[in-house]
This record gives sequence, structure tokens and C-alpha cells, in this order.
Amino acid sequence: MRSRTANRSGIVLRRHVTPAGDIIVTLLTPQGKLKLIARGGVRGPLSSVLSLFHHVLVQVYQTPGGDLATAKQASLEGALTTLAVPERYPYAHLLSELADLLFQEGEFSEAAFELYAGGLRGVSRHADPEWVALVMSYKLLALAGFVPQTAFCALCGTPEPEHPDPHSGQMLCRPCAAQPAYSPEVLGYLRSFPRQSVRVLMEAPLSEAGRTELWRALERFVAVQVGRVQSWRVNLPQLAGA
Amino acid sequence: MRSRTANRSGIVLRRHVTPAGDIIVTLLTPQGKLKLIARGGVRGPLSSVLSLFHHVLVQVYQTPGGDLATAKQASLEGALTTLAVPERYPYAHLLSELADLLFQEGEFSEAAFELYAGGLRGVSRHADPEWVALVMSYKLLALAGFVPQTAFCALCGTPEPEHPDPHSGQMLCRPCAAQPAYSPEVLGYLRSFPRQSVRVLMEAPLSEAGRTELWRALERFVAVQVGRVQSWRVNLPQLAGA
Amino acid sequence: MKYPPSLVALIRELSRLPGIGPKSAQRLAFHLFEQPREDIERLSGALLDAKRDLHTCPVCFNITDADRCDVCSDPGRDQALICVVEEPGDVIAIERSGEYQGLYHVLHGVISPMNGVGPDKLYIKALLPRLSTAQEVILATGTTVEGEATALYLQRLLEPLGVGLSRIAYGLPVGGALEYADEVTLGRALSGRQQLHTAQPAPSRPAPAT
Amino acid sequence: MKYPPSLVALIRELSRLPGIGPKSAQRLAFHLFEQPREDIERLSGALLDAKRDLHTCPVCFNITDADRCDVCSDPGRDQALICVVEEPGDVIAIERSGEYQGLYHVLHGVISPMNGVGPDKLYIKALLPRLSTAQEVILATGTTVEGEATALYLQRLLEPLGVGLSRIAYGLPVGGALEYADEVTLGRALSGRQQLHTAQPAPSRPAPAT
Amino acid sequence: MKYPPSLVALIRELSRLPGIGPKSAQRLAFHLFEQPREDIERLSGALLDAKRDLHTCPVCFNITDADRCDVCSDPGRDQALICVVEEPGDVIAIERSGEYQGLYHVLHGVISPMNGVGPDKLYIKALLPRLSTAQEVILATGTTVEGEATALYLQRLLEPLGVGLSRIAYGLPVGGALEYADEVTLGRALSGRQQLHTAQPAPSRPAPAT
Amino acid sequence: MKYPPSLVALIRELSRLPGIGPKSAQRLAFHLFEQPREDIERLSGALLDAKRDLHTCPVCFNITDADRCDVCSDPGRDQALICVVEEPGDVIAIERSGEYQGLYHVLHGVISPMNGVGPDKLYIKALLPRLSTAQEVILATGTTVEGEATALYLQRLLEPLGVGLSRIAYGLPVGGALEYADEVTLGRALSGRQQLHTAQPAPSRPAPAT
Ligand SMILES: [Zn+2]
Ligand SMILES: [Zn+2]
Ligand SMILES: [Zn+2]
Ligand SMILES: [Zn+2]
Ligand SMILES: [Zn+2]
Ligand SMILES: [Zn+2]
Repeated sequence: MRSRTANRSGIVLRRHVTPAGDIIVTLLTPQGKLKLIARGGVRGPLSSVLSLFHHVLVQVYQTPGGDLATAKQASLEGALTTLAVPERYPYAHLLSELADLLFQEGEFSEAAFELYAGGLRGVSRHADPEWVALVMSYKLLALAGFVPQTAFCALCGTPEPEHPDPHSGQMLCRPCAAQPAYSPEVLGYLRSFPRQSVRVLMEAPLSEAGRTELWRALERFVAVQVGRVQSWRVNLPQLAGA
Repeated sequence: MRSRTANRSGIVLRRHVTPAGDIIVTLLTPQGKLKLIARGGVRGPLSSVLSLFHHVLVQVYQTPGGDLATAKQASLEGALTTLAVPERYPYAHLLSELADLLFQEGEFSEAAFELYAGGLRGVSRHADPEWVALVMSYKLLALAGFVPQTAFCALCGTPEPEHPDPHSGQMLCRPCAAQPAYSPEVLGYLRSFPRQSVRVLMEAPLSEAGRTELWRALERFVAVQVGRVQSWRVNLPQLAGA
Repeated sequence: MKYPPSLVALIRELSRLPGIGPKSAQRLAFHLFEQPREDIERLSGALLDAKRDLHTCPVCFNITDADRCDVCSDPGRDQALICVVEEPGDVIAIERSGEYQGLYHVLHGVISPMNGVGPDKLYIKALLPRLSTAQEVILATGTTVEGEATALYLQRLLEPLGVGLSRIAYGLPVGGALEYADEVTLGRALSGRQQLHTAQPAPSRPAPAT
Repeated sequence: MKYPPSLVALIRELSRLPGIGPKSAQRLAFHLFEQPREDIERLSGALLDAKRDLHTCPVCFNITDADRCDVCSDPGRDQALICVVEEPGDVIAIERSGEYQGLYHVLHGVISPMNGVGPDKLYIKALLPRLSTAQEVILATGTTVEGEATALYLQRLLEPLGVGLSRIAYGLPVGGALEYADEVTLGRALSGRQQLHTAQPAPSRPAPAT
Repeated sequence: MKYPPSLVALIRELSRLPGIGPKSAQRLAFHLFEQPREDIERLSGALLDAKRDLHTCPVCFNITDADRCDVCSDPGRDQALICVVEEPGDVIAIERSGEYQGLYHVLHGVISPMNGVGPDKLYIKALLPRLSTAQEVILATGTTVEGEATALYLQRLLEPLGVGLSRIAYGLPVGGALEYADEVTLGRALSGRQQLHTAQPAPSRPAPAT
Repeated sequence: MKYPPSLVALIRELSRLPGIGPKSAQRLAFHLFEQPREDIERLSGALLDAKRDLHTCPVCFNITDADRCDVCSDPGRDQALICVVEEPGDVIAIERSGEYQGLYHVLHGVISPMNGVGPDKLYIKALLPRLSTAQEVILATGTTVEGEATALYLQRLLEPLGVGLSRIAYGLPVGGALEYADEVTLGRALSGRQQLHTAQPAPSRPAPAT
């Protein structure tokens, strides 16, 4: 039997319906990112299975032309139904958009899949979804090799800088900086997060003020180092009812 | 544009789902009977549109191989939602099965379509669906050219027979008959229905006893002259709550 | 060329399976030809074993290999709820949804006079004695005309007996957009809309003023 | 061979239409080439006319060519009911179902942070003043995650304001068989089942004893 | 609800386009509603421009905006080869393949008595004077029954005139597996098999100086 | 609910068959459950019989239940023609076309390094001794990249041996329109076009005495 089909299991990072009624989804799987089209899918049962944030098993057909792969069948492996709740919804978007940005098609990474899946699970269940989103965003960045420099000033190289750099999201020494220094809890977080486990980081949530500093640093750093994240443009804490 | 597609409007006489999830429907249209397959249809929106007794507009694709024509798209033109009610449901089946039996593919007949559609509408709305079904069954028979002989005895040719023939569903003279004569109301109905309009027939409903005689005559006549009707095997009046 | 009789026989038997046309049957036969003997024997054995072991549960008419099916013999299931379905496959579909903890009753069909199926051909009579211990019967036949007619028939039959009756919800499937729903479904999704209650107490943080 | 510029331009413009790939655009262009001049002028005119005449209703944001849309200006509609939908196409879908006689409110989108769409990008603020005359707001956004999230957001926003809220029903589409429904939909169809009431008085004829 | 007339008119005109059903037409209309005015004007203009500028080439009946089409007026094309096709779209399809350097002749249809199309409805007569300079006429009508009938008609008509005639190859499409080909195609792929020669020598016919 | 083990086993075995997903396997199992015992035994027996009786022909590697396959043992077949195909199913496909009267050689695969299939994994060596009596070898592997690569490999291998070689035709499938063909196929259909001759003379090669 010659076969161009394969079964792939992954989480729907993105979903878009074309006016013709096709569903285009991007999956993150342990074997990498994967973009698929389900032709006419919006009128059938695939519409339900291929929902945003669903964990799905898809039968993928690679068309001979080398076009976008086609999703022939799909079944649900797991749905995190609480992700539509206002307190959790925007953070699920943020993690998914970051994962989409950080990982490329063809990059095999079981760790990326596990981290992202764990992040979504946490956002869906944890009492403090904002903190889950912050920790997992930084961990996703680190896994993809993007770690903000904390040892030296981004401008002059002075060691142990303590001030934010509003342009790069990296850190500046006192003479180079225009803004006050990070609070000690934020400084501690930024210096230690790459080495620490998710569990340890989750156990020491920052204050409201500290999170605001962290979000700002994250936003700048991602914008400069990785690319544009639409979710930032939506006022996340306001949407979440903060 | 070369095209093998055409739009056809008709009522779903029969519907069958194959284990593979294809829907096979038979439509009665003003241009004749038509059998179609909707591949994989049971998993999509066609499943809802191509329901039994629905009046639908179907985009028909004639496959080059000359196989069963395919239903590509379908939209609902009208649904008689009360037909599922126990008092009406079995009569809708009976009319549909009769129409399926009486009219062949390729036979163009606007009159057949109108009569059947009118019958279904009547069964769905009229206070006395059983009488609608009786009248319309006889009218469908007459339209297809099957009229029980009432002028001469089916065995010896004696004129003006008045007794039922339990074998042929036709009529017998007193010497040939083994059963008592039809009641006057039934006799009057059988002798006049081919010439009379549906409206006139509907306005003179027969008694409970007369209907039982008529059903029995109809069943025999159809079985001998036209073919096997499954709906008879189901106890219609009992199912309808009689 | 004449095909070997045992190949012809295999293709013929395979093409009797539902949903397998003659071409697929042929392809399947060639595929099986390439498989190791053990695999063929395991498939052949599975067929015979299933036929020997499986039968319908005498209580609910689900498929089982025991005296009673796994649901009927589980005291942890809610004995006051009976979900009436068309086919054994529907039991599996509902169990997979994980939302139901009651019992089942499998009709093995729907009322369809034109196919010669009246109520007496279905396992309806055996449902009646089960009602004494039931508080609610869920009519979960399909939403086709035949399924709806069967549900209406059962409603008419069971209502006088005083048991609670409910019908599986009509509506939009999860993941659906309104503009792709057909009119009939959309109409029922609207008329069957569910009132929302502030189940959760007022949120601790004030709602945003947008 | 170089294609004539006006043919190239037409194909390019046509292929910008959603759902029309380059091959369809080319086929369409050749088709249009064969049509009489009047037909082309009528299509071209219809495009310009529609763009000139149509705009959103200032009350409900439906599409209209008048000061107010046809629904908003119809005193026969139930003014106490507002159905909130995602897109103008949803209004047409619901109207086609013939089951609804109230008013609408068109959001023109769903909340989707990853596409940069927050609540402030939708016509939500304009819904609030309309609540004074409403008794029930039906949240009829789609049943996708985005539609559900938007409904939950609106529920959170509107609940403190004391208006009645309902959500369009999740469930089996009409014509559906259980075994072809996905688990999530099936679960919601069961949990959202509707109690059946003997609306009709006891049937005049006794129910059959099967 | 009554829809605005200009919306109805636009949907009606759009649904006249081939391959666009009423639902797609509606979706298209709503999409156009959301586009900026300039885009609509550009589409509308492209339609009118194309209708005004385009006509058939008087030599080969291909579509052009000039006195002669781009192929007919290109001296680099092989003037001894004429490829007869059904529709202008076929010219584009062949040009895209990059395998052909000769001229064309577009019939604008196929012989189809049941659609009232006889040879006199096609641009066949105009082909005859062109044969004087041609060495080979390639019959490249489709492989449908109608296309084959048209090719046979032309063969019968042109053979006595002494011009070389060839027919586009029947066979397996590239990327095809034998078991998925229908029997007729497979039979023609076998009977039309091509002899293979060792290390192809320089082609006998000089390559055209494009 | 736990499913009966023999049902689970049957579903698992069925879902191993190619082209049968888990849902189809389940539906198939339920269908088999409803069939009479004899039917199941006949299917089960057909599987075992086929496995016991069938093997590859030692000459051409086609499937047979005899010492030599039906084609190899038929003296009426043209012994000078060998058609090389990928799979036993291709033999059936060609036989069904009724256009071929020669012999076969089944490779049981195609060269595909990424699947670990080199020429040594195919029945190529056994083809060489057969060439002594052959005048023409038809390379009828598929027109996929792998099929084409295998044909080119065989061409390179066999050419020095002086046997006539041909390749199954690339081209338009019967019933095809040019505008729906891909460019590569269209290019090959044009370059492989067949010269047409007036009133075909008697074929030069005597028809086989089937
Ligand atoms: Zn510095
Ligand atoms: Zn007599
Ligand atoms: Zn049981
Ligand atoms: Zn309005
Ligand atoms: Zn020209
Ligand atoms: Zn052999």
C-alpha cells in the first residue's frame, strides 16, 4: 500500500476559517509545528474537533503537489473547556501565539510540545492563570534559546545591571539607564528563571507590581528579539477582569 | 465552462445511510425520480438537509463513469416538521413508499410530484391524516394508471359487481364472491374516485368501518398490481394510536 | 487470466463488508497476502471469538460477553436514569463523551414503516418493566425524522406511566458558526436556548467598564 | 506568450476575492469574456451600487441602505429581545430559520487576542444603552472557543446589569446520528437535554399497548 | 426582514458566476461590503476594461487586446505547427507547461449535438486556409467523448488535405499509480507506450529560436 | 464501561487493515455482530484459505495458488513481451483493461531509499534470465517519482543487454479536459503526441492467438 497519509497528534495553536469554508489550523506536535487545511471542514464534524487549543489526532494527507497538507480525519484527544473563561482565555492566546512564533515547521521538539501543553493545562486549571502565563512564557523563550542578558549592561557591558532597558527588554547599568531599577523580586526572577524548574518558579508568585514589571520586560524583549505578538495589543489584565 | 452539474428540486422519498457514512436518497422531482449519493454526507450538513420527507434543492453531479449521481450541495426548500408525530408518521411513509413504487426514474411527471407533495402536506396538517392518506394513495394509483376495475366482475365479467376479491383487490359479482358485499359508501368511493377531484373526495370522509374495507382493498390491489409495500407490514392504525 | 479461487473467495467475502467496495476489497486482499501468517490467524480468530462470545445484554440489549453488560452490572451507575438509544454504537459514543453515569436501553433500530420496522420489531416492550426503578428516561434516539418519530412514539407510550421524560438537545454542534448551520437546526438552537444563571457568586473583581 | 494586461488585471482582481484561487479566477475571467456586454455592466454596476448604498445600522450594526435597518425600524418585532451575533451573515441565517421575532446586535467579530481583537474592537459599548428596554439578551455567538469566550465575556459584563441572559443551545444538529457526533457535542447534547412536558392533554385515544 | 435591494442585486449577480452557489455569493457580498471603496472600484473597473479591450484574434481565435494575439504576432514561434484546442483557457494551460513553441487554433467549443453544437458553430472553417503553411496539426481537444469526437471529425476533414496530423497522448498522468487508473486509460497507456532509445541523440528538428 | 475483550480485540485487528480507521473498525465490528454465524465463518475461512493457498509465482512473482501463475502457464500469451509492474494489483488492473496479451514481471515494490528499499529488495535479478526469450520489456511502473526512478534504473540496467525497451505512456487520462491537467502531464501529453495515419493498415505484428 503506497501511502501519503500519517497520523499526527498535537494541539491547535491557530485556527482560521477561509470564506470558502476551509479550516486552516497550525498544530504544535512533538514532531514540530504543522500547518494543515481541512477543506470544507467548517461544514462538518472537523469544525468541532479542530477547535483552538484542542489536543487532536489528525490524519494528515500530503498532497502530491507539495501544497498545504490536508487534514482528512481528526479525533479529539483532549479539550480544556475552561480556556474560554475570561480570566484564562487571553493567556491561552498569549502562550499559543508565542509558541507559534518561537517554533518553526520541521523543528522536532518534544520538550517544546510538553512545555506548551503544560502551560495550557496550567492556564486552564490553576487558581492564578496570570502567573502560569508569565512563568511559561519565559520558559518557552528560554527553551527556544531566547534568554535576556542579565549579567552585563546591554549598552556598556558593566556587570550586574539592575535597570530595565525600555528599548531592548534587556538590562542596563545605573549610568546607562533612564528608569528606576527593577524591584528585588523581579531582579531575582529574571536572573534565576532559566535555571529553575517550572515547579519552583510557580511556588513563588510575584506581587501585582512585580508582574507588571515582568510583563513589560517580556513584551519589549519579545518584540525586539522574536517578533510582533498581537495578544499584547489586547489589554490582557482588563479583559481578564483585573 | 463544461459542466456536469445541475440543480434539481424534489422531495426525499427514501433515505439510507451506508456504514461508510454515505447517504443515499431517492428524490421525487417534477422531472422524475432521482437516486443520489452524498458521499460522507452523514458527517456533514447534508445529513440534516437530506432528511426523509424534506423538500430540497440539490446540486447534482453526474460522475463520468455513469455511476450513481452525487449530491454536492443541498439546501432546504421546505420541511414538514409534524410528520414525525405518531398520528401522521406512518402515513407519510406509506405515501412515499407508494410514490417510489409507482414512478420510475426518467419519467417526467409534474402531476405526480404535485400530487405526492400535496399528499405529504395534507398528512402533515390535516386533522384527519388517515383520510388524506387513503384519498391520496388512490389518486397516486390512478395517476400512474392503476385503477381497480369496478364495472365488471374480475372473474366472470358480470357487470356492476359489489363484492371484494381478496386475491386481486378488484371486484366480484355475488355468485363469484365468498365475502359479503362492500358497504354503499365504499362502493360509491371505489366507483367514483378516479373522476373526482381530491377536494371533493376529502370533503366526504368515510366511516371507520368503510376505511378498514378501503385499506384492505388497496393493500390487495397494490400487492398484486404494483408490488410489495413494506409499510403495510407495520400496523399503521395501531402505530398511529388508533 | 483466471484468478486463484481462494483469492477470488477472499475478495468476495471482503467486499461484503459494509463500506468496502470491490476495489478496496482487492487492495485489502493483496495487503493481507503480504502479512505474516500469525497476523492473518489473529484476525481470523478475532472474528470467530467475537461471534462466539458476544450477545445482547438481557436487560438493556447492549453488546456484552457476560450475563449482564458492564453498565447493567455496575452498581456505581445511576440506576434512576435510563438513556434510550438506537444502536450499540451509540452507547460507545455516549460513554466516550464521559458525561453520562446512568443506564442504557438499546432499541436496535428506529420505527420505519417503509422498511417494515414497526414498534414491535424494536426492544420496546422490555423497557416497560425497567421503568419501576427509573426517575428519568432520556430519549436519545437520533435527530433524523425516523429518530424523532421513534422518540415521539416513546413519549406517547411512556407519558401515561408517570416517568420523567427528556429529549437529547438539538442545537449547534461545538465548534460551529451560525452561518454554516442549516435553518432547521438554527431555529431549534434558538428556541431551545438555555437561560444563564449567575451560578458563580458575583466575581471578586469588578467587571471591566469596557 | 504575454497575456493582455486587461485580462491579467481582471484575473488578479478576481483572485483577490475570498475562496477564489488563481485557477478559478482565470476560469471566471474566460467565462466573463464570453458573456454579453450588458451582463458585465450589470455586475459591475451592482458592485458599485452596493458599495455606495450599504452601511451599518447605527442601532444594531446590521447591514442596511436606510437610516435604520429593516429589523430596527419594524415596530412588529419584539423589542424586548436582543440577539447578539458575530456577523451580518448570522442575521440572515437566523431570519431564514423563521423562528425569531426579536431584534439583533451585530458585534462584527469575536474576541481573539492573538488576532489583536479585544472587546474594544467590537460593537459592545453600543449594546449597553439598548439594555434599558430589553428583557432578554440571547448570546448567539458561535460555538467555537472564540465565540464561547465572547459569550462568557458578555455574560460577565451584562449579568450585574440585571438583564435576562440566555445562550443559544448546543446539541445535535437536526438529521444527526449519535455515532457521528463528536464527544464534546454529544456530552453537551446530553447535559443540555430538555424535559418533555405533556403540553397536549392526554391523547383522546388510549396509547397502544404495543 | 427585507434585505436592501442593492445587497440583493449584488448577491444575484454574483450567484450567476459559474461555480458560485447562493451561499458563496452571499458570503462574497458581505466580504465585499467590508472592503475599502478603492478595491471595489478597481474590481468593477477591471470588469469593464476587460470587456472593452478583449476580443478574439482573427487568425487563431485566442483572446487578445491587439490586432493579432501575442502568439500569432511572435515570429519566433514555430509557424509549421498548429495546436488545435477547445477553449482559450487551454492555450494558457499549454503555455504554462513550457513544452510547446508552435501556433494555436481555438475552436471555442466541441461538437456536441445534444447541446446543439455542430461543426459549423466552431471556428473550423478558418483553420483550413492556415494549413498551407503548416506541416503538422496537433489535435489537442480534450479526451472526453466530445473532445475525441471533435478530434476524429477534424482528422477525417484534414487527412485528405495532406497535412501531418497528431493527437495529444492518452496515458497516465504524472504522479499516477497503475492501480488507481481506470481500465480504458490503462489500456491506452499500454498501447501508446513509447520506445526508449539509448542516450538520446541530438533532436532531429532544430530547436526554435524563441 | 469496559468493552468486552473479544469486541476490543476484533476492533483492534480490523483497525490494522489499511484504509480502515478506528471509527470504521468499530462500525465494522458492530455490523459483523449482526451477521449470521455462517457468514463470519466463511469470512474467517476465506482469510485462512487464502493465506494457506497463495504464494508468488517463481517465474513472474505474480500471486498464484499453483506451481506457475495463470499467465506464465498460458501458451497463448505472447512470450516475447514482458510487462514490468510494481505490485500484483497492477497485473489485475492491466488484465482488466483487456489490451495486453504478453507476460508480466512483478517487482513487489519500487526503489525508495528513504524507505530503505534498494534494487536488491525487489525481484529484479530474477528478471535477467527471462530476457533471453523476450523482444520487448515494457516498463510499467507508476508515474510517481519512485516509479519513474525505478523505470530509469531498469532502463540503465537492461539497455546494454540489447532487449527492446518501452515505457508506458504519460498523457491525459481518458475523459480529461486540458484545463484540469497539471502542467507536467500536459507537457508530456504534447511531447508524446501520436502521429495519426489514414485508415490504419493491418497491424504489422500478428495478433496473438489468444
Ligand atoms: Zn551601561
Ligand atoms: Zn363473477
Ligand atoms: Zn445491560
Ligand atoms: Zn438595526
Ligand atoms: Zn492569434
Ligand atoms: Zn507467473
